[in-house]
Amino acid sequence: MKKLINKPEDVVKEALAGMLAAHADLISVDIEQQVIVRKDAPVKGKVGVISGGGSGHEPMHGGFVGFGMLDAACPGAVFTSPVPDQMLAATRAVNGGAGVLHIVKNYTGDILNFEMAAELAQADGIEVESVVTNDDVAVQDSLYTAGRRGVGVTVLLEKIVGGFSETGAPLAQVAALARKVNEHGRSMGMALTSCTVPAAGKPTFELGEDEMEIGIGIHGEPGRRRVKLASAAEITEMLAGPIVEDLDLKSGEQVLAFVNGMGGTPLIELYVVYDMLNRILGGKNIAIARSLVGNYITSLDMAGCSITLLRLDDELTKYWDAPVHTPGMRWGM
Amino acid sequence: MKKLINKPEDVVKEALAGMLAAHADLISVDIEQQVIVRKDAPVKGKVGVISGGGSGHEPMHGGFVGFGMLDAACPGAVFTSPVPDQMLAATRAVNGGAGVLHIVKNYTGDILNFEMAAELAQADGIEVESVVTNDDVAVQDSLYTAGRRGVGVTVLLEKIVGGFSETGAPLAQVAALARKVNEHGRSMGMALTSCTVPAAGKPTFELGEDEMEIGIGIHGEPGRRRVKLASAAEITEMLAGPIVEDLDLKSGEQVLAFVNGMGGTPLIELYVVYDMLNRILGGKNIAIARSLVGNYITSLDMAGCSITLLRLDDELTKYWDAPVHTPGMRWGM
Amino acid sequence: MTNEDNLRWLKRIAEVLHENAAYLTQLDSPIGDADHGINMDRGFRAVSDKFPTMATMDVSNQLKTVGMTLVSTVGGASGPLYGTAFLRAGTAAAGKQELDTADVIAMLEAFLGGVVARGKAHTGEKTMVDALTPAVEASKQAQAEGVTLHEMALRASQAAEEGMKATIPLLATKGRASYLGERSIGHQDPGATSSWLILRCLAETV
Amino acid sequence: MTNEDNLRWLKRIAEVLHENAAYLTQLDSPIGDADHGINMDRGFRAVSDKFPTMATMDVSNQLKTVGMTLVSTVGGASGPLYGTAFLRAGTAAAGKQELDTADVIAMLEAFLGGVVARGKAHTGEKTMVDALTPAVEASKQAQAEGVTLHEMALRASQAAEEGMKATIPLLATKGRASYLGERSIGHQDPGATSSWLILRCLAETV
Ligand SMILES: Nc1ncnc2c1ncn2[C@@H]1O[C@H](COP(=O)(O)OP(=O)(O)O)[C@@H](O)[C@H]1O
Ligand SMILES: Nc1ncnc2c1ncn2[C@@H]1O[C@H](COP(=O)(O)OP(=O)(O)O)[C@@H](O)[C@H]1O
Ligand SMILES: [Mg+2]
Ligand SMILES: [Mg+2]
Ligand SMILES: [Mg+2]
Ligand SMILES: [Mg+2]
Repeated sequence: MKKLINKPEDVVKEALAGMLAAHADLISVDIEQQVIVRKDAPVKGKVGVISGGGSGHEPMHGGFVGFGMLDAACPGAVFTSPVPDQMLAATRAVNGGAGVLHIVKNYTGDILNFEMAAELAQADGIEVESVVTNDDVAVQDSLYTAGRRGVGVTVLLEKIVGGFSETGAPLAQVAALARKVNEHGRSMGMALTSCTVPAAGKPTFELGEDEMEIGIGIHGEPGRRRVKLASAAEITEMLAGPIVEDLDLKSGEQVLAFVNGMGGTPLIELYVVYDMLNRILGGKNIAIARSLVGNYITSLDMAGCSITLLRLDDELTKYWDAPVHTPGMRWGM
Repeated sequence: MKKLINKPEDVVKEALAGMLAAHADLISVDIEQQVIVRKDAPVKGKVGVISGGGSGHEPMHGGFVGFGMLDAACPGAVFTSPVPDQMLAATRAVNGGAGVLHIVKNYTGDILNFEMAAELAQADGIEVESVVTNDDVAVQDSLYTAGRRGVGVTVLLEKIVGGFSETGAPLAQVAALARKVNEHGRSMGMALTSCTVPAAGKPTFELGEDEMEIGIGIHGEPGRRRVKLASAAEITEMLAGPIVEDLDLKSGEQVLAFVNGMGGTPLIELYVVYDMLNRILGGKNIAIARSLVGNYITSLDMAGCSITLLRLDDELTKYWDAPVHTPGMRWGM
Repeated sequence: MTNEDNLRWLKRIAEVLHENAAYLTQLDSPIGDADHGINMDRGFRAVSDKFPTMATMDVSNQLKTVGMTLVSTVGGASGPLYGTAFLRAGTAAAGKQELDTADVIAMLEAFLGGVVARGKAHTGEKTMVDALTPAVEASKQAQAEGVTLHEMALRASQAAEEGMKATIPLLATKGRASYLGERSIGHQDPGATSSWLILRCLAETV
Repeated sequence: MTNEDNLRWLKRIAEVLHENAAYLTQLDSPIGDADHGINMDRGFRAVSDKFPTMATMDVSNQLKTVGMTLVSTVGGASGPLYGTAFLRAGTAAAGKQELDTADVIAMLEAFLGGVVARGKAHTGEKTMVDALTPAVEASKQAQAEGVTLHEMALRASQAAEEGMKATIPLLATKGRASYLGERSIGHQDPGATSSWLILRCLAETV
């Protein structure tokens, strides 16, 4: 295993210490309990917006804590959902009296732990609403799965809903907008290589030099199917096709196009994929009104990418454009 | 070779098309000639600031074109300096009457091509000053080398000098500040893996599972020496030690600390390195007043990192903090 | 089963899960995210820190302490699942100084009940439930035959092992493995495996 | 050497550099950045596009066209170096309808002069100069012996090949390879190799 780390068991805490040192103007971090809180939390009268999940997806979620996005994030061990205690601590830290929104990616572990945390917070008298993201079209949402996974849309949702929460809107409305964003977005991802969990020390799965995985999640799980390596044009089609179909995007509609790297893929390749996506959507007369290209929701050192399309309307566009100031996303201020 | 590309010979142009599609609000791109120009260029009365170099270092340089940073960038083939024609076209496009600054990384190819371009531009009657960055302490600046390479400091220089150029300062002053930034900064890099040039199709060099390269450049060249794999703490010491010594940093001084990823290393590891760096500098009572952590000057899919320290004074801090709006770096607007 | 026997069981679980951490993580690689062994080991190392203070507790509070510790330290799917399992098991054992065969069975039933209440899985979905359900049935069967506590635990462990092996041909419809669809077939479920190990430790200690 | 001979030389260079692109890039891997073959091939494919229009030009303009095309398409260190070399070579051949042995030597001297003027390298620094310098010397020696143009070109090519091989033990002090310090020793310089190939093509065509 080749990584810039010390002891595998120290990676998460040392990375948190590094984040705190680099961004002390934006966040405060409880390294022991692994909770990242916006510096000026709790913001009086504002709904607190928190999320959490396993580590290894940086900059998500901790890199999105700050004005206009998340009030707090709780990173778990690598690829392992955080525990209810962290979520409860985060919920208490950001409750400015208007209640707290839990943004939960649809994975059994995240669901069960946030569920317990919500119960505990409510027992504390804190009003909590939970919104589950499940945008991954690679998984059929049926009785035969744990349901679609929450992936790329989570990043867009945290930005848009965080921006809206700054207006002082009540919890019910903030939660409603979050559900709307999830409804409007779909994603699909692929891997050129596996990733290596530090504590495991070797790649989670083996891939041949001429193979790739289509329909992966964000935890180094193998995908829905293993196929022969293909060109960027073909890969983009494999990912964008099912998304456009599932969202039932029509000619003339506007979208936010998000090309995300899995952590080990350089920007030059992501722009090649974006070019392919732009051509495909152009051919369908679907307009890209906003875009995001880069490594935002990753799987450690995995090479690969995911595509997320979000159907835009004025409301979503307005809060996407709203000012944001976090370690991982910043504009307008 | 596993990459999200189509034909190797099309990578650069397709990535440029992707950049243009994603950032049409900021830049215009001549895909044929490979020149990226700030949308509102030439800015009347402002010194035009341009740079260029081989592709494969994204977001540098093209991702730094926009308000407060570069007016234009010319990407060459992967790891190959661009040609004088591109530099001349860029120089003409950004000349707002106050002359143009060429930011050149110290590599024979970049030097020779920019030299020819400057001669051609001056023949055109455009005032041109060239500034060469050479901050890599891994290379001894002596008769026995082509001189220190220009690496990480180039990113910081482009930001600071670009910010200063927005004040309408004359060419001589802009060039002087550029030379000062280069004087104040030093860098050193390391690789855990080689990278693969698309047109070559296989890794530039082979590294054992337990080996790493110390003192690499940004073109996948092997480093000064090959050593046994070490911990993040030891690696950070190997890189920071020579920098601190060469800059002769004293207790009580302030620096900008830049931990850069080589393209294939995920953010979580870069934050671990930043934590180690923060401890080392803390131990020497050197204060980190500003920081930058992420993939800014890369070598395709190479895993590894580089560290750059910039000795800060009020002037450098002021223009580092100045507003910037480019695809790769944005704040204050 | 006294609180001393129970503590020996818990200590043995901590040992065995530590020894099998790499194995469980390896099972979690092809159909999961390569962390089940790491998760369980992290949880029971935290439990181990509490063994000293647990010596004076009764069985019920020992089990509840384990449940709360797992919830607070494991995370993932297995944290809330095993956490709830041990909490419920503790409740079932409430007020008892010593558990007889019937009490242990009630405790195991509550353990399974906790996993099901939290995870909503039925048998055949390729989860812990597929090891725990036959174990509980076997233990009841054994009781009907009036065997010793040790014999009962042995049969429960054997039934769990068979249930675990029987997860190999199953198509996962719960948890992370379900995302693989057909590709989940042919792999042994890591959670069912840790459940078997937990019951094997019981047979080793009573 | 007529403009037709010259064009045959240039066409042969384009072929040979294309065939050797992978080889030159491989030489550029251990002590460079793995692109020399790619760079030279890109340059001479651009030159090839101009062959039709070059047929009517005299030797001087043919060589200048090559120089300008290389400057505009190669980039890297070798672009300005070979670009300047061909430009100077073209200037040396100015006004001549046909080059005799002396003219060809003057042309080669100017070629080397262009590389040196641009790159400031001396012999022994592990660059193209280490192949071109002995080649120019050998050609003068050959002329003194009054050999044929073909024989002269043959000796120049052989001298370039020896100079190229002699770069293997050298420690690079110019260009990218110099960053490797001691580690540059033991590798053949890619630029010296392309210089030899260019001269070998001359010997094949005159
Ligand atoms: N809904 C569920 N009910 C019961 N057990 C489940 C459920 N979902 C997952 N599991 C069990 O959890 C195990 C995985 O645990 P672990 O790897 O620690 O968590 P995660 O899947 O979050 O990484 C699976 O092997 C399975 O036995
Ligand atoms: N200053 C110089 N003078 C002469 N030749 C040089 C000089 N610097 C580099 N070279 C030659 O250029 C070759 C490398 O060319 P190339 O790989 O195309 O460019 P780059 O080094 O920019 O990638 C070297 O092998 C060497 O022969
Ligand atoms: Mg997990
Ligand atoms: Mg090069
Ligand atoms: Mg798991
Ligand atoms: Mg080269």
